[in-house]
Amino acid sequence: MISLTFHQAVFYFFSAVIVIFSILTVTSRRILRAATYLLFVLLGTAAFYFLLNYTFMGAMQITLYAGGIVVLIIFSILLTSHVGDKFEPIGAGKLIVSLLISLFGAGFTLYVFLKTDFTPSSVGLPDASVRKIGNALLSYQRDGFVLPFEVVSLLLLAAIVGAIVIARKEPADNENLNNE
Amino acid sequence: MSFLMLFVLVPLLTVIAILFSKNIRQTRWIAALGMSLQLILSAVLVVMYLQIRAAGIADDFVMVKNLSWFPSLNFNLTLGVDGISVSLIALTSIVIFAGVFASWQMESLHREFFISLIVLASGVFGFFITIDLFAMFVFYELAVIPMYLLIGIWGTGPKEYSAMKLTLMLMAGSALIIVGLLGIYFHSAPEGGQLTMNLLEISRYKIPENVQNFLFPFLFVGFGILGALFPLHTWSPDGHASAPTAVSMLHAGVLMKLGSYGVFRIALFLLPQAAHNQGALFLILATIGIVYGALGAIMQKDLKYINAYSSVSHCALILFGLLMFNRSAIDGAILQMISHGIMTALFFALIGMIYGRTHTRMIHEMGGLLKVMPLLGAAYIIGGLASLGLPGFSGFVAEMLVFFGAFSHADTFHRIATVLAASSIVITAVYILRVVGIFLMGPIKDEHHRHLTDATWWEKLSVGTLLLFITLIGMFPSFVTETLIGNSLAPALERLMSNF
Amino acid sequence: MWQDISLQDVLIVSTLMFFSGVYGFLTRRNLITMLMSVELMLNAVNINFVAFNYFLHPENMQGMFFALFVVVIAAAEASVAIAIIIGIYRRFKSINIEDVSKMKF
Amino acid sequence: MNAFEYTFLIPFIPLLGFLLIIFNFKRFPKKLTAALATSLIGISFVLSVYTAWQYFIIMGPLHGVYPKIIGNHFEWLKLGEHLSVHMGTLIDQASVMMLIVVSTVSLMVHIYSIGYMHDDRGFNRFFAFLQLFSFSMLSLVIATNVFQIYIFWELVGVSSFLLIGFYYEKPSAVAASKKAFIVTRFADLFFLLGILLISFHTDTFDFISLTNPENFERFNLHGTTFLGLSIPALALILIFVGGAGKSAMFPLHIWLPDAMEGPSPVSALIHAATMVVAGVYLVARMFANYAIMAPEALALVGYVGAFTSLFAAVIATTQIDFKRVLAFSTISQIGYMMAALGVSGYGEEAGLGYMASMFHLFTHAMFKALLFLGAGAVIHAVHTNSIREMGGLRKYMKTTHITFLIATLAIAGFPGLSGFFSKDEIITAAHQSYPLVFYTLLVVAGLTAFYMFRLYFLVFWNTETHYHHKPHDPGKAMLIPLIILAVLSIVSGYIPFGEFVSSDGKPLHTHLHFDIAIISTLVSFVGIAIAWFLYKKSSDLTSHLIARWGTFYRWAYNKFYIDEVYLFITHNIIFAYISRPIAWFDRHVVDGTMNVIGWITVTTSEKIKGMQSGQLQQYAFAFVSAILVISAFLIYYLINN
Repeated sequence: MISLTFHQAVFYFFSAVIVIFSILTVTSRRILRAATYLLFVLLGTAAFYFLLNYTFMGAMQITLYAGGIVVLIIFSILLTSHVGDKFEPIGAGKLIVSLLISLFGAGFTLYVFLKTDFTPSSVGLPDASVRKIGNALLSYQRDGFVLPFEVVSLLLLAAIVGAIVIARKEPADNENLNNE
Repeated sequence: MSFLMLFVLVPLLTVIAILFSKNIRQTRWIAALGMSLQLILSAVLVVMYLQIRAAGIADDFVMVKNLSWFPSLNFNLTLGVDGISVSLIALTSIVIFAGVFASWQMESLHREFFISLIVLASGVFGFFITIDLFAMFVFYELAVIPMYLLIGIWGTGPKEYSAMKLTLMLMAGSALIIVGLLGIYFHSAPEGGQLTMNLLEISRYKIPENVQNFLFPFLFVGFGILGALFPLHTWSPDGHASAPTAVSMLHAGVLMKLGSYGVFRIALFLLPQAAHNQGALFLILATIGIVYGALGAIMQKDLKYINAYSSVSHCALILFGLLMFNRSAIDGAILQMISHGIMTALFFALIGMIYGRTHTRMIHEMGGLLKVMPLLGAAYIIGGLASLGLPGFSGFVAEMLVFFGAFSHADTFHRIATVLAASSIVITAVYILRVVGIFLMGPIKDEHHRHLTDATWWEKLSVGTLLLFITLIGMFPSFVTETLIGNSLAPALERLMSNF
Repeated sequence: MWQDISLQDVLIVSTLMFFSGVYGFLTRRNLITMLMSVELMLNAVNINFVAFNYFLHPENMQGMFFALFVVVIAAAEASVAIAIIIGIYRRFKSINIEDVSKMKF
Repeated sequence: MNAFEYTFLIPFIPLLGFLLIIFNFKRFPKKLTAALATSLIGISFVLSVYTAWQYFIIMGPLHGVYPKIIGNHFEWLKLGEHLSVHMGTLIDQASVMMLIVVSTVSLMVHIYSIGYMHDDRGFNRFFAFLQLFSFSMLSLVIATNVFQIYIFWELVGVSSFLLIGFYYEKPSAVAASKKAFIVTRFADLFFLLGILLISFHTDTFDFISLTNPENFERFNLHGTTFLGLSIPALALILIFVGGAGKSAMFPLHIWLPDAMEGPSPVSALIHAATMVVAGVYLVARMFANYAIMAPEALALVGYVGAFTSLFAAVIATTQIDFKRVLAFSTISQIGYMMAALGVSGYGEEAGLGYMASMFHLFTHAMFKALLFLGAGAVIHAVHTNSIREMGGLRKYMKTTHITFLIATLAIAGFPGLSGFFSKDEIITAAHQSYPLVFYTLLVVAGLTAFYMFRLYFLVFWNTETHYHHKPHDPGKAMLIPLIILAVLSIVSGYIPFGEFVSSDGKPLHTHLHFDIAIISTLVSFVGIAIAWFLYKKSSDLTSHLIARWGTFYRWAYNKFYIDEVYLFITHNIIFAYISRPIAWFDRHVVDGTMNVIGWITVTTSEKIKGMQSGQLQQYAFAFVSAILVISAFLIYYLINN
């Protein structure tokens, strides 16, 4: 009888959630459902982070991913598709090849992971308090991340501008080009 | 600053001046001015050259000047001329001069047209004034590339196809040439000295015979493609047929000579032993080319195709003469370069002018044009007669020199080759007279042609210049064969003969 | 707590997640689902980062920070991607990837 | 140094005329052109006569031998170590004689043309070409070396081409000019090869050293050639082929009848009197070489000449085109001259044939030019070439009739006229050594008399046809040359020719050979009598005869189908089976190969381009597979090491 600690139980539950909904996400033929499944996967991931005590990370995962990106995706789905639309079934050849590639890749990666002898650290649990993270993000000392932080903020700005530029309504005189 | 640099600088300045021209009038006058200046410069160069020789300077090359270019590789822009390059420079300036006037009415994109044309010419000039192999190659490429634009943009018929074909085949030739040149470069200093691309310095040493044998085909075929070596001549009919008038003139008149000049200056001069070893093979190709080109011309229907095949035949005669390895044949071959250069330029100019009036080049759609445009017609007939080797015109002298040189080889192989090559004079007569008979003589076929006009002043100038030189050379050949070229053949002959 | 769950367990989950993302990217023809597949892959990678950080090098936090930045960048990427998708939709009236093959030669 | 330096002027004066006229041919009025051209050729004529007078009379033979004098010369082109081409004037017996012939006939033709071409649009062009021709021909005859001859040989060919094609809007004239040029050019190829060969072995072009028998020892003539011929024989045969082309020897005669498309004065000048005898002149020039170095080549010359003579005479009896009859007559007479050269030996009495040949060349030039000019006058008057549409013209064109009769009698060998003397010498020469040639020439003499009188009777007697305009004698410009030439045709026979022209330079004393003369005169009379009988009045006897000899007549009438053979060879074999396939081969095989190379490149690149499909998922496939494969390898490698 395998004894299951609470932690393990929770972990396996979320693992199952993640794996099942991952597969559902990529196999579902209704796009809105796929988005919903993705949301579950992301939430499962957040749960992982909580399990590992990375609470800030988990929070970010929920707000940015589950809250931000998925909503964005759903908006765009609503903008571009009809809710009832179903995808056409995938061609057998493509399906088989993709499946083979994915399974081979997964098998290969797992083989490597399981073969490798990871030596867990004995230092103890990491300190992932918000205070420490905040200090580290704005620190320019060793283990400080102020440079990537700034870079990322610039990147975000660029992304915002880029997104606006790309998505803005095009001038009318380009209409005829669109139909070529 | 060397006087020779002017030959590249004047065209470049002309190009810059054309950039600022406002309309076609200005463009063509600037071009005409620049090229007239170039013509005068080459006359000055001829005089200067003769004076230098008269002063008793017997160097292989005169007016030598070394300008550093890539010091790390010892690639230099070494200027220097001998009688052969001087006469070819003169040829180039004559042809480009006539070419500018022949394209007087180039309306579309005139600025770009004249710029490309003159850039091309400056490449040719550059090729002839340098004696550094690398610089020669660079100028060679400079001459080949504008050709693509000139044919592709201003051509007629399947111009993209022709331009592509021409450029690709010539580029293939360049690829072979650069291999050969690098091969020579890396064997230019057998005793471990500084590697060099300088023709004079390379010629001091003997490149090992096995290396020569390896490199010779690269250089001969590479330059041979441009010199219309059978069976790599096929770019020529299509290319010439599609190219605009001035380009055909310049290309057949001068660029094809770059090939034979390269064969002489580089392949034969630097690799004499290999030339002896492999000469027979290429001699066969050249002989085939002579007869084949001439026979191919008989059945053509398009004026430009006829002339293109005729060029194949005549250019093969150049290679034929060069491969005879003796004075009179090589002398004749070089005279043939000049003679054919002017002659074929004349033909292409006339064909362009006739085409501009009749809008067809198909000989069977024309007839009796001599009555309508006596000057152009007569010029065509004179050109034709010159082309078939009539005494009094340059072609005759060149052919005779080549045949005499060739005949001094007493073995059966050379004799048969000579007889075959000589038979081309009959075949040439057949196709020339056939064409003249069909489209110039006889009754007028197309009533629309009855009201066509004869030559305009610029056409007269263009055609007249070319005719003048054909006749002058034909009447006084010794000036070219002896005074200009004569002394300059010695170094190459010495190297070629020393193997016997 | 870490004695309960082994690193390998987490890695198995993330690997399966990653390759379902790959599978989705290869098979789905809808641009948005492809984007979602990409998000799946990113997530799997994030989990790996965090897991490695947690199990192997708890003394410093690079893994977590990396994952953090990935999340941020993923957000940026998603917003741009969706902008592009909407642009494509406007132009082609479709977000089927096979209709959007202008970007060739 | 010598008294003949001015001789270069003789050809150069017409050249000047050519240049003047051709550069002003739109500006000059007809009168100016005519006056200019005629007076210039007149000066040349005077100079030629002066040269002859100075050479033959004032100077005379030196130690019993006429010297060969270089008037002036300069090096034109260096061909090799030892060889160079000179341009200059060589004054010796043959060249002075030819100067007289060419300048006389040329002057006559110039004067005649003023009348004949009077209404033609191309008047100036015509005179320019005449001047060009005179220049080339005069330069040819006084050439110092064989290469100079070749150069002007080509130039006379071109002048002939231009003049035959003078009416360039007439397709037949264009075709004829083309044919003439190409056939002679073909022969010139052999001439050139002969020159190459002989100069290679003798290291000289110069006639003086080349033909001097004392030099023959020094020439390096050893070596093998094909067919077992000796080198000089081969070279001289090749040169003879060149001469045969110009002189219309069988089988290269086909161009001459067609050349009659040119204006009549041209036919008289070029295709009767001067250019066509250039071949004879060439062989005569190198006669010492033929006679001493390669007698077999000379024999060939003789047989070809005799055969051509007979062959052309037979054809001439059947032709109905006025000028074509004369053309075949010309071929036949040139054959005579060639045969005379062929039967001759070198020096002294043996050289009778040579002298006879030159003599006949001289007299023939006069009467044949007269015949053609007369023909021109007739054609001018009746506007047709067909002798069937003529007849009874003696009443309308009295002067023409009489001069034509004189010429006809001269060519037929009527005693007392020039042709009689020269022909007699030829037949005598043949009689001495070559019986076959002798009998042939005798038969030809009879045939000549027959066909010439057939022509004469058909044109001037016979039934009178109905003429639209009443024919009349031409104007003075045309009549005067006729009369002068008629006088020359009579008197030139009385020149003691052997005194002036002989094979080795020593004067040759000749006399009439009565036995031979009687035979040949009888033969001629037979010919004349038959012609009289058949053609003086129209009779149906001729058609009976034609019917009897049907096949043969048809063959002869069609010139034995030689033209058709050539046409077949050129068009059906060379054009169709060589040239066209080559054009095809070039387009499809040689060029095709290039295109296939291009096609392979393009196709390959198309395939590669196909991978770049724009299909994102294909890229992803490639990407993922590649990543997997690469990492698999990497891992495998890491594990194994």
